[in-house]
Amino acid sequence: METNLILEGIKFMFLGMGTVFVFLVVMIACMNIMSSIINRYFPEPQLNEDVTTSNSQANNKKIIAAITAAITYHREG
Amino acid sequence: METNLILEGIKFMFLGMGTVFVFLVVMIACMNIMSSIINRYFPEPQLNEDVTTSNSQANNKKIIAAITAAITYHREG
Amino acid sequence: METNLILEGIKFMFLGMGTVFVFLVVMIACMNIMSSIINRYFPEPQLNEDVTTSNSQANNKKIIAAITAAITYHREG
Amino acid sequence: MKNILIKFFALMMLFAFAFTVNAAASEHAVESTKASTHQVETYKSQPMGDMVISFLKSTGIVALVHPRANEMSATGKPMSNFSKGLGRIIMILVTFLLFWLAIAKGFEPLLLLPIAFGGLLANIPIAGIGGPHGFLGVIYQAGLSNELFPIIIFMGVGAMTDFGPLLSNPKTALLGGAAQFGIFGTLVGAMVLAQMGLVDFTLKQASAISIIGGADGPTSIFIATKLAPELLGAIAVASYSYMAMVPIIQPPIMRALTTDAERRIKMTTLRHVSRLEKLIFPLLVLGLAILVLPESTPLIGAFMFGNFLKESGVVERLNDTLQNSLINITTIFLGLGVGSKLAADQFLVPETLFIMVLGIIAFAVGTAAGVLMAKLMNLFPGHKVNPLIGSAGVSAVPMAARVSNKVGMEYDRTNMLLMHAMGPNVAGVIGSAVAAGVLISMFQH
Amino acid sequence: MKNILIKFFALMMLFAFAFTVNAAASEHAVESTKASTHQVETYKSQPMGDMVISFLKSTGIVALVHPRANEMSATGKPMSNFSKGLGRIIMILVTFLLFWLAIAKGFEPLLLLPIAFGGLLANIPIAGIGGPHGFLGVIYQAGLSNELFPIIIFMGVGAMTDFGPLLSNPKTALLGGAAQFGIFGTLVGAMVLAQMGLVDFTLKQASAISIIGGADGPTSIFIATKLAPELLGAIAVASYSYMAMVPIIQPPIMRALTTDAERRIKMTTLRHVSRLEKLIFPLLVLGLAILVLPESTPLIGAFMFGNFLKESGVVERLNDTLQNSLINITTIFLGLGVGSKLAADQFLVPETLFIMVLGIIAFAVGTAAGVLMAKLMNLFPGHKVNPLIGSAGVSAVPMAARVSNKVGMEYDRTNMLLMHAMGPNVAGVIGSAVAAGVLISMFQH
Amino acid sequence: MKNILIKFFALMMLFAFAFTVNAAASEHAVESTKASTHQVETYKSQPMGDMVISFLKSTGIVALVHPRANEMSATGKPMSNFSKGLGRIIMILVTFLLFWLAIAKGFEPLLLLPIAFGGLLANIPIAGIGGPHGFLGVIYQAGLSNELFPIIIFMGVGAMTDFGPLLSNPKTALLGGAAQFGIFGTLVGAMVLAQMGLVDFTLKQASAISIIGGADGPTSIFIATKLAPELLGAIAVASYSYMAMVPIIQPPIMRALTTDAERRIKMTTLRHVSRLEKLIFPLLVLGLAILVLPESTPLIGAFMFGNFLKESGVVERLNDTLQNSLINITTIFLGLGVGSKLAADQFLVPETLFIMVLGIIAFAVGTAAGVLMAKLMNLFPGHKVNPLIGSAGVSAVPMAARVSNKVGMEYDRTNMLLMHAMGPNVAGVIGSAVAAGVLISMFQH
Ligand code: NA
Ligand code: NA
Ligand code: NA
Repeated sequence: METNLILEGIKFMFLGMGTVFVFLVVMIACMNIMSSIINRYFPEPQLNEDVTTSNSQANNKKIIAAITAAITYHREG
Repeated sequence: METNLILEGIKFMFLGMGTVFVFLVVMIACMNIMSSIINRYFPEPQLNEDVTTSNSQANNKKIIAAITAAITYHREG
Repeated sequence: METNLILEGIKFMFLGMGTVFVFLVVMIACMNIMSSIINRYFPEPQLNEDVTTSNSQANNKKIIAAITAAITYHREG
Repeated sequence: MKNILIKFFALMMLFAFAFTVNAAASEHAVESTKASTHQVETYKSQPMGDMVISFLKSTGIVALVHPRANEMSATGKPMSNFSKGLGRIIMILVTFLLFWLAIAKGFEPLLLLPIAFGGLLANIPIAGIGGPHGFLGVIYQAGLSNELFPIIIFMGVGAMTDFGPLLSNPKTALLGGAAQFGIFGTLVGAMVLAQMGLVDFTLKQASAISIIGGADGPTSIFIATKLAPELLGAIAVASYSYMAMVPIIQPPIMRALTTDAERRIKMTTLRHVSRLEKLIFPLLVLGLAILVLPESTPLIGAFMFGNFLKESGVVERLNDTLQNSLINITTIFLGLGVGSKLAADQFLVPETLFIMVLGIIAFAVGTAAGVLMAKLMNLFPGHKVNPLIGSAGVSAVPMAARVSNKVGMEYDRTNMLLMHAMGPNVAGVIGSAVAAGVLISMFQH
Repeated sequence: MKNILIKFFALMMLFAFAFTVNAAASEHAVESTKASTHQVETYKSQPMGDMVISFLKSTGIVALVHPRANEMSATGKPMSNFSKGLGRIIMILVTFLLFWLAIAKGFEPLLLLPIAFGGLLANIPIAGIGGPHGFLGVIYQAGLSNELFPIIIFMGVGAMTDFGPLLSNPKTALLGGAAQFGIFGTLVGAMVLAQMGLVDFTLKQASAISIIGGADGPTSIFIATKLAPELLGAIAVASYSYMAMVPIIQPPIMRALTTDAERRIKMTTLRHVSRLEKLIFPLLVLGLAILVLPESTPLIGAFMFGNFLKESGVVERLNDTLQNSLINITTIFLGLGVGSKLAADQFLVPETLFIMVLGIIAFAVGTAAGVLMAKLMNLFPGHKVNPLIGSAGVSAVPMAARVSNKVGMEYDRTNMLLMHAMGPNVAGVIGSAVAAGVLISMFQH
Repeated sequence: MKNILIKFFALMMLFAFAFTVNAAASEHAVESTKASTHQVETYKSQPMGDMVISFLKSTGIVALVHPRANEMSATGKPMSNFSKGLGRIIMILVTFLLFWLAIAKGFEPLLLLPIAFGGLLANIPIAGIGGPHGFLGVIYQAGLSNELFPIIIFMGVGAMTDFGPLLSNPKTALLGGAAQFGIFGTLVGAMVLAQMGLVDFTLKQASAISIIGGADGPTSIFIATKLAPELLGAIAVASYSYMAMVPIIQPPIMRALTTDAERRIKMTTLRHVSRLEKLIFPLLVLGLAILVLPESTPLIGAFMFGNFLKESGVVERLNDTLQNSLINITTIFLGLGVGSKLAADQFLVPETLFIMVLGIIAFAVGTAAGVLMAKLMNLFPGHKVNPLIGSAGVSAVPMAARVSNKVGMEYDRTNMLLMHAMGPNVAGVIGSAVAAGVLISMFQH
């Protein structure tokens, strides 16, 4: 237990912050490479993202359909 | 370990396929018996299966109620 | 094993029912005290409990909005 | 499609490559690869005829008619031939009866169905599904032997409970106390039977049985697991069956003990209860339980945890999970695990019959005590209590409260007792948990 | 905001008060407080240079290139350098391939994705995620080593299954029986390979592999865990991959074995099946399994439990939980746990290649046997069966039934075979469970 | 109703029949039936007076005022009288304070409420709810001692995370790196305190405390369980409390370290990120973690597993389960299990005060480091970064990003920083997991 704890803490700090930054810098580099490869060779088709099957949308459609029907009926009535 | 493995495999096959078919044949017989008993003695009443408590139906009812109310109000307004 | 089991049972009964009633009587007393303190010093503001974020309400609002829009459109149409 | 086939061959070639490399590499490490395959083989070759005969001997029909001498019970003890053969057939018929009660009669199907199916599986010969290596045994070990599942159910029930009616009329809690006489009266009754030599219950077992009178499933299962796990199956089945039969058991008792005038008593409207009162109440009850009876706090703590999460209003997603997926998942496993105790060797013992009888007595006594307590309270000045809500003190939430309401409306169609009966109803849950704590504390020193 | 700050200081002061009191009190009990902090320290100080070097040695790159001599496999055995280095890289590429198959090709992603991710994690050096203290190892121990997870999945699948089409045309169950020839034919094939000395499978391992021909994931995992856990990874991957490839594997076989006229056979409309028939059917099958083959009842029991809960109609919340949150949660953990068996030292062995080959043979043989059985049935009097629905007998529910329908419509656009194919499809599940029971029972005595 | 009564008697008669048969059969097997009832009785008879007295002695009031000499802590060690009496009362008051913070002030109620309730239950005398046989102890053993629960939470959080903003502006990841200085700066600070003799932390304990600066609950709990389980309660409470207090802690530091001009910097619009980038990103990060720091892969692997399932788009039901029922169930149990470490004997030690102090220092240092890093980055050419988003690098997702946005809008109402701040925010999660991996790897050799 005669280790200088402060010194150990500082060693941990250098090693830890160093690793974190090395990791993130490499990660940033890889992200940039990945993005450029993907955007060049596998560009995303401009698909219509509205075709999600969300409930709220289905709901809305039902509501609109119901209203349209009701109003049509009303107009004719 | 001097068992003839191929022979063992063939024995398994006969026993296995035999069991499977015995099981299924008995099952088919029982199903036929069950169905004839049920259809003779416990025939299903022709109940209206629309009375399910599904959310979508409840929703639809709310929508229709709301529309009816709105249109009634509009007609009078 | 020569204990008189009936006697033990009766002892349990007195102890048990006694504890249950002591507990509940103290609980009732505390509830009354709590309620009077809360109602005197922390009266509930008469807040509008309609502002819950329940789905059905959100739904209703959508429905009403849709109907209003539809009817407005219809009126003008 | 061709495309996929090409990819499939690519996959195969990748594997082939992997093995080529592996082969080259594994010259250095032959032993590790081989170690996995040259395992000891437990299979012994037999001629086809012997094989068929030994296979036929392993069918269920043979196992039921000529039970195997060396078959052990789920707890590893030897069993009588009756428990291995006819007993199992009887138990399977009993589980069919429970299916019928649950499905056709609506008897607490949420728990009776899984319990009965577990019982059906536990009585299958040879398979050992209820044993230490079967999945029912694994489920029992994982959540029942440590009493975790009833605790989780109690959390969910707590999240489903509204203490508003009780807070609005606190004194009705006494009705929930009186109904606990069903527990302790039955305990005395069981001891009388034991003293008469009719039955051989220990005090622990009698206590576990009496808790049926509390009319709370999780509490019964918790106590039975703690004090007399060998009776768990019968106690759980009795508890849930009688809770389901409350609409049959209670009304005659309620009518016999009340006058027509009493049944028509109208109670004053319940006052509005503020959110703060509801929020503090679970902590208040738990605090009292800590001060008075710490042994009751696992049950009361779990119950109030669920209720407190709900009333806090800030953890809606946890509240929703407690009331839905968590309680449902636990219910399935609790039911199956309890069902594993319906094995013939544990259930078809004379004790079961006495448990069924004592259980219904406990329900009846509790009902009567609740009604009589209400009549006693009416002797004192203050707002009168309709004695019909006394029966709701046994818990069996919310069935007993509905029964109070229904019987009340038979005599006065305008007399809505439901919310008034919810007070003693939820107080009965607290009362039973306190009674459970007393019983536990008796066997701790 | 100021308000909160004030409360925060109140909190701090409460702590300060607590410690003052504590200090006063702890003079009598110094040892207990101190005991917790003077723990043995496992850390050893090093100069910064050594520290960086030892840190660099603990990076994954170094561990893959220069494997550590003392690194053990997840099962605690020594590993070859190949299994620690290149093998892991190959396995990670294999998991990427599985990702691609699951995502881009839609190959059973619900299970292949978690399995492949588990495999990726299990092949990380040093971290030991698949080992006894890693979370994959914990998951494996909690639910795979005791076979609980496949049983729960089977409950959920049972709740999702509709036996109506089978009840409507019971004889199609025979097609689901014939397809089990995929299992037992493959078993013979594996034994031929073993006898030829090409591979060193024991009979137990060969049985575990053959069950791939049952085309039921949970059954395969259940049997593999029971009979040959060291092959679980390869068997599960083969099973789910080939189930996903049913639309590629089956049609050529179906076309090769049928005439044009046979493919155009129109089947009679299915009769309406009453609710009571559907309710009794799971009990009927389970009852038969009890009488004929108790060893199959864990699987059939779990499957019929789920189905019975659904058909009972009185426990809708449990049914919903079985079909959703419970099966989803279990699928995630089952996949990860199975994935832990994709560690290089267990997967990159020659056996895996044979498993992949035998697996596809099993699928093909099962398909052919189903189709041929339908042709055999057509030799007898009665309503004719379109042989294209025979292939659905392998299970792979509902994919194989959809394939039957699709191939049928290629020849006659008005010939809807889907519901007719669902009968053999679900019968195939029962058939495979029976076959599994036979295999288990062979190794019990 | 009569009908049901008849069936009930049928049930009773079936039982009676069963017992008649049983009686006949059991002549051959008397011992097995009897074995279950003649169990050893642990109860000892006492006179009523003694019974009441011993009962009163088992009340909570007495246990708190005159603690029992032989009561052990949850870990089986002897406790001081303070920890058994006044300490518990103080801790119960502390849990009430946490309730108030969670409910009235909205401090991370999803975790603080279960933790505080667990703490309340763990401080009940006699009941032993946090001990090895209590349900909190069972929960702790089942999922915290093996670090499974924080891993599952991380899966759910991963499924909830959108890496789009980070992918759109990768360099902001550096801000999430700088903020980890909160961890390592605090570690040095703790060591200074230890060297000064003010406190007796080991290096392991100091590391576990410093991770509070990572501002990630699951990471903190994971590391605390691994390195210093005796400090888990204080670390978890500090971590979640300070995460909730981010809107109070951060703004003054952000304002102090930035000029008015810097706070008004407008950042360029984020580019659209394709689905494929989002799909590959989790594998990319996990791959780097494998190569650089395998010890971080349990955390990063679990996080990226959840994210990958979501981004795959083909397993919507698993994604939904991860984000809802699974994470909710685990949150409830994680909270209760962590709460079991709030027992007075573990929490009311001087270390707790230092943990609270070091924790807030860690948050402040991390915030400052993030802001200063942004200023440093602005010294280099390229698009300018608003330093207010630097503070979001501490994680505390998404609270810290919202704080960045809010402070930014105070100076320019049109300056929406939210999405820009989400980049460093999620990078902070990765950074903390890497830091955690470094700490773990330090104590492995
Ligand atoms: Na009760
Ligand atoms: Na099959
Ligand atoms: Na962080």
